[in-house]
Amino acid sequence: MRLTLPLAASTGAATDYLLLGLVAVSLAVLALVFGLMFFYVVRYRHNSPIDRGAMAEKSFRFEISWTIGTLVIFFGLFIWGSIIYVRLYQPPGDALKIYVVAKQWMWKVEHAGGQREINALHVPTNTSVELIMTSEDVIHDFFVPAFRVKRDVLPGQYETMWFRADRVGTYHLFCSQFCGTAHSNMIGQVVVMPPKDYADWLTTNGAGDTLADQGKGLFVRYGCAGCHLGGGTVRAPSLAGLYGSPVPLSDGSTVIADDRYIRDSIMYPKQQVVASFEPVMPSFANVIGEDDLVRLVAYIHSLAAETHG
Amino acid sequence: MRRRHRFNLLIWLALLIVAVLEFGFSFAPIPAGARPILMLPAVLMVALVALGYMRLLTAPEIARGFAIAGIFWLTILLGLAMTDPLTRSVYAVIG
Amino acid sequence: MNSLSPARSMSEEVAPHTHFQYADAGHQANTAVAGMWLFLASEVLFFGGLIAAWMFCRHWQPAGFDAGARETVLWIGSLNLVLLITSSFVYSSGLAFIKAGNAGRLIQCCVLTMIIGTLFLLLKFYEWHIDISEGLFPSSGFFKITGADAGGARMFWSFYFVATALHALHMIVGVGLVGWIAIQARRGAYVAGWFTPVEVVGLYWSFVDIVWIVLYPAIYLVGRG
Amino acid sequence: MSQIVLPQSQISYLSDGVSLRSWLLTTDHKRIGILYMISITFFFFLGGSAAALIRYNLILPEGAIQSAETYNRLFTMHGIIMVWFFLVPAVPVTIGNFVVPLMLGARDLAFPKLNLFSWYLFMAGGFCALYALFSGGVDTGWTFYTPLSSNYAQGHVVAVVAGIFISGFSTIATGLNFIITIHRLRAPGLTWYRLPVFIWSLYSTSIIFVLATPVLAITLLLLVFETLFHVGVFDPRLGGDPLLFQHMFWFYSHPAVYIMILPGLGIVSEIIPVFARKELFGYKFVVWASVSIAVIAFFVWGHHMFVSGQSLFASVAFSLLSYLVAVPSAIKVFNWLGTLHKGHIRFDAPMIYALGFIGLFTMGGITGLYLAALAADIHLHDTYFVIAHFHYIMVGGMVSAYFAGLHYWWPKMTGKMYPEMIARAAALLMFLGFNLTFFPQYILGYLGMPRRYHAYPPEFQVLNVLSSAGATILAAAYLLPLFYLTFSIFRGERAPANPWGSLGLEWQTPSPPFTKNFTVTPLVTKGPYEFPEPGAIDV
Repeated sequence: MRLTLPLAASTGAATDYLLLGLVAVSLAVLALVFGLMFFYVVRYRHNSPIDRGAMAEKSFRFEISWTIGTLVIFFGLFIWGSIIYVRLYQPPGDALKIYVVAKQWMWKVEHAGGQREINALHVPTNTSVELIMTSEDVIHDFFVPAFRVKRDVLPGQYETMWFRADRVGTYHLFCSQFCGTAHSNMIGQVVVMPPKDYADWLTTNGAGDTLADQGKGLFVRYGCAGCHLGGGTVRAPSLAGLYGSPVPLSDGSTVIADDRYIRDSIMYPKQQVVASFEPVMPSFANVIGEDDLVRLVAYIHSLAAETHG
Repeated sequence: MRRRHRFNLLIWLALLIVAVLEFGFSFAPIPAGARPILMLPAVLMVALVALGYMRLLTAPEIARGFAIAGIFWLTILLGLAMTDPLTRSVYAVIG
Repeated sequence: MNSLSPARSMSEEVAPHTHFQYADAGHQANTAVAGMWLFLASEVLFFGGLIAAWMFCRHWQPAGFDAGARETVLWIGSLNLVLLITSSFVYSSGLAFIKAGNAGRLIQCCVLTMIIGTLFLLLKFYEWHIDISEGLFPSSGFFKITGADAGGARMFWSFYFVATALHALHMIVGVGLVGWIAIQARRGAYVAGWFTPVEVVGLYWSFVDIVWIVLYPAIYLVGRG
Repeated sequence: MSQIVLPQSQISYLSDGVSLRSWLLTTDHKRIGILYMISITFFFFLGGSAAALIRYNLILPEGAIQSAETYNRLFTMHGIIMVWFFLVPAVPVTIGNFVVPLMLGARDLAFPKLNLFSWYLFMAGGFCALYALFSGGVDTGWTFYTPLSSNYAQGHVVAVVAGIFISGFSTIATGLNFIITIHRLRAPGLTWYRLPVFIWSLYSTSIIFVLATPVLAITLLLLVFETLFHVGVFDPRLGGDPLLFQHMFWFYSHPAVYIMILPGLGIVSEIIPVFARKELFGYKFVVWASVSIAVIAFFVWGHHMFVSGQSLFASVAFSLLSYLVAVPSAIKVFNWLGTLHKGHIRFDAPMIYALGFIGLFTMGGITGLYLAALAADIHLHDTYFVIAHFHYIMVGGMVSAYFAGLHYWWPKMTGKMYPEMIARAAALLMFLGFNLTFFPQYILGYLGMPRRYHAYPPEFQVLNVLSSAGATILAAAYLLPLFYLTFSIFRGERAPANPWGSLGLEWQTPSPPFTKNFTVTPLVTKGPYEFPEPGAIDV
């Protein structure tokens, strides 16, 4: 039985130090509380003849000092925890993007090259990996203890999470948000492999088109191309170079065209209308499934890469 | 007693006037984003009813305490609950 | 500490309306009024939760909410607002009458309040009838508003029905309470020196009035751009 | 008591009518407290048996109970019964109902009929929930997260929710009654700073009862509306926001945690000075810590949602506020230690429970710091670490405090003494069994075992078996008081009016008290813990 959890991601090291710090603080406090309690209880038991001397007169000084003491320690812990959290919240721009779709009760993973896997995730070492996750039904939660990361996977929107694995091996993947009958079967494996092996794995499992290529087909099939590629009668914004760039909206504000924005624009186009365009696009909610959405988003993502070079 | 009746009548008239103004303003060309300001006359009317018909000022001291507590916790509920949607998209992940 | 009760012994006789745990009628009356206020504070959070959910959802789809709100029956809502304001006024007058010992007038005011309250409810039922027959009940297969705003509009109508149903429920309880006051008053239960229940029920009635005052612009005015 | 016929005002509340009717229609706060105690005990052991089955299942990695569905229904039932039908009401409606008017020198609560009505509401809600749980059950977990609960769950979600809704009104009524009573019915001379800390903590609890419960009510109502009519408020397929449910649910359910623990803090603050024969250290700090916990409790709900997808800003804000709420709890622990310092400490059963409480509450509280630290929470959220953390607070803390209070006031309630030695043994056994059950779960959680798992990877088995073994000891320790306390009602020694040498007003009336509590309303001239010089009192 081992009582420590191996760490397989460099992004999790900071969390481990924080946990260690918390253990140190709690051991100190517990030693103080239990120590004083046992000491007093034995020393001042009612039949102990010990001289109690004068009672402590003013308690105010004590009160203020331990209130301020705890406040300072707590505030330090808050800052420490928050700094790491904020970093874990923002993936680096060059992260490898992998799409995850959760459903009762399985994980479907799709790599950018179109490789798909079920209840498993293959990632290369020393590469920042960003998971873009959504659910088809209820709330799930993608939890890899060895990476010290976890994130709820919500239906109807994208959640992202990132890590940088640095230790080859196979690790647990859990769903940690209760999601119905077979919740405890919604588990899988995260396989961390050296970049070369990962590349080999991608080729051996590379089943045909990349996500973006598949998305290109869907782009035509769902009729998006009719307006967004120009030439049609309806004027619609061009999508080339859109991904990652700021978009001015008709209400005067600006948003960054991230995965969530693109997804929302397909599902609820009237909510964030691009400035100087008519709100004519129909909603594709309940028309396009999550699997296809992922491909469309990947395709639009690839359009940005083309223009940026 | 007569004073009390006159007071009640005045509150009633004031409420009616605010209600009519509120109704009238709702036809003014207010931009869609600003239309929630139409809730403001309601706040005034609530104050009128609470102070007039519910006699909050002459109620027992603790009753005023309870009224303030209710409003305070309502503010907490509305305020803290809205911090999430109001800030959620701003920190959306940049790809 | 003004709330301290003076020393008393068990054998002491208390006034006819006073329960044994109170020092005197004034003490009990103040306590009952305070209790009702605390209950109303609780009610504020009950409807507050609804308003919070409403604001939260409207934040994501304001256009849909507005599209839904444009379908509401403005004249009934406005008329009902005037009715409720008037009923609070009438009931408060009744309270002023019993303060002067005039139980007969109190009964008249109670009956008038009940009539206005019932009228409100009847109008409300009629409004629901209109809404539902126009296909505005959010869960029905056929929903009047279609297109991009349908989702938000359905949600607006969900809130509309929950809010108005809860308010109507409070109204029904209120009418019952006012009726109970009228019956008690007829039995001569209230005199110039003791009318606590009249006061307490009045607080409740005015609160139900307040709820409508807040709901009215939220339902009928804000979205009518 | 001799054979002389006593005047009406001097009959013990227990002998003032013995018919079933005299109990079911009573408005006496003491009898209502007893009625509640019987109901609460029933729910405690019902929820406890569900827990026993959960621990039984987790002995084997593949799950000793065949079906995952059954297991899911079991932990849902355990959660719902324990939270809403035991922990939330437990101390206020039983011990609180019994001693609040006595401690205030009052003859009853402000609204006795409302008090009785609240018991009937509680029972109605309880039966509604029981019906649902036994006629098929619910598999949503006690948190009812949408859209699982609204559109995917099997079972009687609506009936269970109705039960919780109804019993919610019962707690609102109790809270309202307490607040008004504490404001209006204090004995002459009983100023705010002369109130026992237990009263202060019940006052704080009642604030949460009255102001948080209605939000739960409206949330559940919207959930039922969504379930019945399939309209979206929370369901994203219909345009709703699933996080909205979590916000509204935790607006109630986080303060509810303090509903559970605040009365426990009050009981312990009551017991420590009595058995240390020393004034409570830092009285004003302890009482204001209670009130500030009740207020800040409303600002921290978002710490249940750090990985849920709420905004970064909201997470950071809620983390800071969560640390703030930990400060008053720390203040209390230090003040209890300060009270022990230079006391004359006795080790009667209530004191052993209370000392156990200090230890377990500190361990539960300190692990809360892990979960409030944002980055650490990412790893620990929804694992057994969280389970261990809140069981340390609620079972280790609150249930220990409940037993401490039960033993402390038992002579007053029943007029009988319990067998002291068995009670001490039970207290120690409870402490040991509890730690054995829940400490391994901290490690399990750190190792990554998620909560609500019917089956788990085999490497977690050793710790799970340890935990289940502890649960067996714990179950025995909980059954002991059931037997010896029941035994004491029939065969126990007669209790004196003030067996512990306490100074509270409730000890100045006989055990058991008169129906109307006091023959003469007491006049209070000093604080609740101003013990005379040691040696002056000898019990």
